[in-house]
Amino acid sequence: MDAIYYLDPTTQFVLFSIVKIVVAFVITLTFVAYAVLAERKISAWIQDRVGPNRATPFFAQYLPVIGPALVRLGIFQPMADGLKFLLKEDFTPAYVRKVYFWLAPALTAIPAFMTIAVIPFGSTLGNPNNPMVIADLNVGILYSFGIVSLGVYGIVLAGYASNSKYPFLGGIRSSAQMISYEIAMGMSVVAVFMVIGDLNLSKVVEYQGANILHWMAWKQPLAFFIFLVSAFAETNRLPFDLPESESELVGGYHTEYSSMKFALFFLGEYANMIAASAMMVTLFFGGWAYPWGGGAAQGFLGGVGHIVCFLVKMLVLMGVFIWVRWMFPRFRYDQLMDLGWRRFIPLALVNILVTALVLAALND
Amino acid sequence: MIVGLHHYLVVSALLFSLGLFGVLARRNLLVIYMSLELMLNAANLALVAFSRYNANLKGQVMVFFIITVAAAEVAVGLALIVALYRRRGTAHVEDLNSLRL
Amino acid sequence: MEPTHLPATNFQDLAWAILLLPLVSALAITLGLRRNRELTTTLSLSAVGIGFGLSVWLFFLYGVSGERLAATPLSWMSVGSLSAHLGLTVDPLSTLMLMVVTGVSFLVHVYSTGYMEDDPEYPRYFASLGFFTFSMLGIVLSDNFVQTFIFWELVGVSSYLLVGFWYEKPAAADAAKKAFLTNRIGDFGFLLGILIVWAATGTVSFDAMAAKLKAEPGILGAAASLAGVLIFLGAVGKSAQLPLHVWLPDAMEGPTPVSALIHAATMVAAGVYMLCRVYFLLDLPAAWPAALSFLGSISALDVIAWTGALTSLVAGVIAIQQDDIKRILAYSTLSQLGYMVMAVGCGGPDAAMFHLTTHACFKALLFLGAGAVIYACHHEQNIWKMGGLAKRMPVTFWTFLLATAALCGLPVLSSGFYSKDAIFAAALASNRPVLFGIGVLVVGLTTLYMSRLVIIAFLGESRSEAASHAADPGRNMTLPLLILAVPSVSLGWLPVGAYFKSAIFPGAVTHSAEGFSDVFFEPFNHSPLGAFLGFGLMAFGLSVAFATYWGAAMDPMPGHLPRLSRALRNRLYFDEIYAATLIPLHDAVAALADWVDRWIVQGLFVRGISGGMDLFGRALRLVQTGNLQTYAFLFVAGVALVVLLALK
Amino acid sequence: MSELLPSALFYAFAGLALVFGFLCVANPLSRNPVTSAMFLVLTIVSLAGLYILLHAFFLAAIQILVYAGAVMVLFLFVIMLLNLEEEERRKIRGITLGLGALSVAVIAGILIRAVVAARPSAGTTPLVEGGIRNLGHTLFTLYLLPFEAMSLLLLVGMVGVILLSKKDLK
Repeated sequence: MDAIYYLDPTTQFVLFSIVKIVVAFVITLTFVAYAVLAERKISAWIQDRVGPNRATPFFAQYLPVIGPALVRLGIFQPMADGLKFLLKEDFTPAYVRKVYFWLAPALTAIPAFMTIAVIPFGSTLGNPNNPMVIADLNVGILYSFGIVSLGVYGIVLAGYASNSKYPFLGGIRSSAQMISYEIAMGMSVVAVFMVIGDLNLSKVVEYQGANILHWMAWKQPLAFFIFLVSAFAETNRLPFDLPESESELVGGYHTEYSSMKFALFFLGEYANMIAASAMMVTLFFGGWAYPWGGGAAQGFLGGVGHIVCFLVKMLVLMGVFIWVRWMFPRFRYDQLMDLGWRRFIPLALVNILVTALVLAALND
Repeated sequence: MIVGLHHYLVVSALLFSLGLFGVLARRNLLVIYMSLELMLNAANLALVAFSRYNANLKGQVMVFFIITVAAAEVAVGLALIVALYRRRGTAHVEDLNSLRL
Repeated sequence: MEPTHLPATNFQDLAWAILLLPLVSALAITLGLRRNRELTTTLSLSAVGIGFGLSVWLFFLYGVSGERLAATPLSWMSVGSLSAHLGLTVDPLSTLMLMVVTGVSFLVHVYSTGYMEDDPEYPRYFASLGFFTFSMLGIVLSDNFVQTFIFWELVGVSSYLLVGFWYEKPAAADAAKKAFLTNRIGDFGFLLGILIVWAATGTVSFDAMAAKLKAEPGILGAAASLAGVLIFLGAVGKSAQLPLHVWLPDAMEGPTPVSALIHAATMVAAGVYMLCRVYFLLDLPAAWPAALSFLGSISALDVIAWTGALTSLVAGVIAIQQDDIKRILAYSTLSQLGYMVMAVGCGGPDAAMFHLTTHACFKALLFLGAGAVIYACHHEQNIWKMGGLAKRMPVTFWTFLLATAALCGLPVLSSGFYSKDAIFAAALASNRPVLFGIGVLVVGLTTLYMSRLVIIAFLGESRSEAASHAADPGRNMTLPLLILAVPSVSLGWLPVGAYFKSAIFPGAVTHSAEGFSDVFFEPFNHSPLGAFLGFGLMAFGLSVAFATYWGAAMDPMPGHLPRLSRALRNRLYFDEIYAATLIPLHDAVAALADWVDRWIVQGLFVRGISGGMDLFGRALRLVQTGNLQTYAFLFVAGVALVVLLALK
Repeated sequence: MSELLPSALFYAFAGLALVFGFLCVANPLSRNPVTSAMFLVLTIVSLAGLYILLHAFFLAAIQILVYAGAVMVLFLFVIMLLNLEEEERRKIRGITLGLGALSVAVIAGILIRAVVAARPSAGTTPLVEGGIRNLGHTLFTLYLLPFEAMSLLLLVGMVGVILLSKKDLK
């Protein structure tokens, strides 16, 4: 292991970065898979059903006790789903614009993964020069907003490429919705950064690190609320899942997609959910810090502890996402726009103003 | 070879020329408009490069303003194009020659 | 005495408040209250009323003590050596004048609430009245020529609005236009005069100008008399002196309270006030530029004095044969203004101001009385259709009689006696016996036509249905009459003349009356010749009037002296002469100017240039393809050229 | 390696920007406006990369956020709404194309000559950091008035667009 430390810093940096990227990517993908399962299970519980409990690989039956329990929990369901997506016929309709039809799903999934790059998901693993964040940018939040804003392209292009009216309308709706809520989202965060005084997400975590009382969720509840609701809109989740509202637009922008390309949209949605949760954890719930505080980890185990803490917080928020989906009715489109433009943006502006005034008063 | 100011300026000049070519050669009003944006971006690049190599933030402030103006300008320009399209049913410059005397 | 420049103190606020209150009310009425009569009344009455209260306060605070204060001027513009500012002077002259203006204005406002009661344009009337009051106060308070001129013109505008208030009547609209245009002639001269003075002294501020003149008496050089006469020309227009007097009788087409305010008490007095304000500029030895050297030793004051005297005489003569009650009063106003101007010319601006003050009271009273009569007789203005009003309108009659006495200069019991005598004294003191003679003669004329008016309109039998049912108007119209009657009678008993003397000539020795006989019979002691002669001529005029008109059913004069009567009834053909001479001349000049404008300016220059451009444009038009990208290409080519040139 | 990396990145980003820019304005394969727009997005992203190399982090973020995220989406919207594909059906005139290319080549030549003639002092130590703190400070002190004017401009633009987008435009 020590051999690494004899390399020059740039090489070290590149090496570490590659490792972090790969690990984060794998973990995110796993989370996506199991988020789908969680969604199905939670919806089942809410609807007083059992949920998926049959998929089982051949070896599971040989495990005593644990095997049937795992099957009952549906642990193997994601594998079955994945396999199904891969093996289904990949059908491309005749009149689509082929290049964009292929490009769109990829463009939906990629930004979500790229957002994760700036999120500090842990302190260190013992080496203070190697923080647990892929890119420690000093304009971190702007970067993530920029990337998120690129997410619109996938949807717009999907709508455009399908060359069919329902996907087209879905695409237009969805992109208008995302652009609108991006503004509210961005503005809500401004207040947070005014309090902290830095755009670097690591600094944000540091600021909240002392203990649970320093979490921004308490200091900027309005910002948190706006961010949370906007995140629902940004990820096209219920109660804002108009772009894909089955009852009106068949399936929205992904109506014409099937098989793996459809799976990519699916993947993108869940990855977006993960990214949004991770972002909220970082911005409002102290990131990797324990609720009782404690600075950067000293050893390897401490670092792992922080990562676990981060993941737990993130899972709770993911739970909220899923829970909300099965609890609230869908908004009408005009209500959605009204909420975004006429409620949230002014509210966020007021929040900024009040924050500025309070800060100015405190500084004097 | 160390990358210096003139490298950026050459890139900027080339991009600018590309945008200019788009403006002169393309016939679709929207594409012409995009080419204009490209020219604007080329200018921005030059400004940022100057700002960096002259140790002066003013260039970057200018770019900030240019981006802001560009956003407003694009919004208004596209609205005009849409209005024009609604009236004339075309966005093709060769069909838009009512200024001819 | 140099004015004391004080920092912002209450006198300044007071002066500004007095000036701006009427404007505020006028604006508020114009902008917001065009339909609300009650609010209009309250607002304009309180604006002027408060203004009057403040004026009285200001008078007792500063006027009586003789202090001269100048409010810190607000710089308004500065062009080259001309720096104009808005400044207010508070000195004895302006404080007393403020009281006169706001006081009469207030009474006229009160009176108007009755007189104009039924008019559908009631709010517009009060807005114009407020605007006029504001403009007039501006002249009174102004401390420099530019500001005076501005407010001078504002007075012209507001008077235009008021004279032409009933613009649907062609006569009223024409009269307003005539007043405005006639005034323009005078204002033109006034402006020239201001420019000459400014060019010579380099300042437009009265105080600075006076100081410079004191330090260097010959500063105006050869233009001294010319400047004086030109400035006087402004007063000729505004105070309706001889060649430009024609507008005032016609201006009687306006509502009668307006006549009382504008054409008796304030606006026409503005000319006299201005002359007194700049008296130091007029009282200079004769000096004419070479082109006018034939005028020799005639000084500006001589011109002024003679103009005033002639106006006084001519107007008095014309008044004898007028039948319209308001026109009689208008000519009498002309005659009295002539007195004032003559007094200024005779070196007695204090006498002029004295007469201005008393005249303001009794002439306003006369007009308001006339208004009451007209109101009672259903807008009948011909005195031959009245008669016997004394019994039916006692309040109006008695107040009118008192004012008539004051106008004629009834000894002791009228204010006019004292002020006129001061003028005669000034004429004698300046060694101008002819002018003195004219002045005294006019007393007789005045008595003659005023007695004629009173005898025909108020005494005898009613000559018309309307007159036989006339009655005193309501209290809001009689009250101003009664109030105005008090100063009309008693103002002469106060040392107003001495007050003005010390105001205009600071440090002058003033004769102060003490004791009963000295106070009441002061003119008989002070200048007995004028007093006795005037009294005698007054008695003569009165007896002639009674002999001629007592019991007469119609005017006997056209029967006995047909030619003279016709000439007088036609106002000595002034309007006709103007129509035959000046107006064709003016039309010819206008036609020439029109020709130049049409063919030279418009044709050669404007059309020529535009035609050339058009031709050029037609040539350039060939380049226009209407193709966006061609334009872009040309543009880029141009830019490339510029860049190339810049790189060289 | 630490000197090599920025140079390599510069050439990579600059090359990408130029290639994408070329494909945006003169794509030989497709004259679909959507393609142009997508390549313009890529050019913009490459330029953002160059900005980062120039340490203008804030501008890089803004470039992506505003240009790629908002402006170009707007373009796509309009293209989709108008459904513009007619250009594909028109034939190009060789003369125009040639003339355009020629004039552009001239301009490019002039500009590059100007750059070379000016001979900017290459390789000076870069000094400023275009981080949000520095930029914000400059913006809110020295350029406060232009900044406010800009906000007004945006408002005017917004009102103008709303007015222009009305259906019954006279």
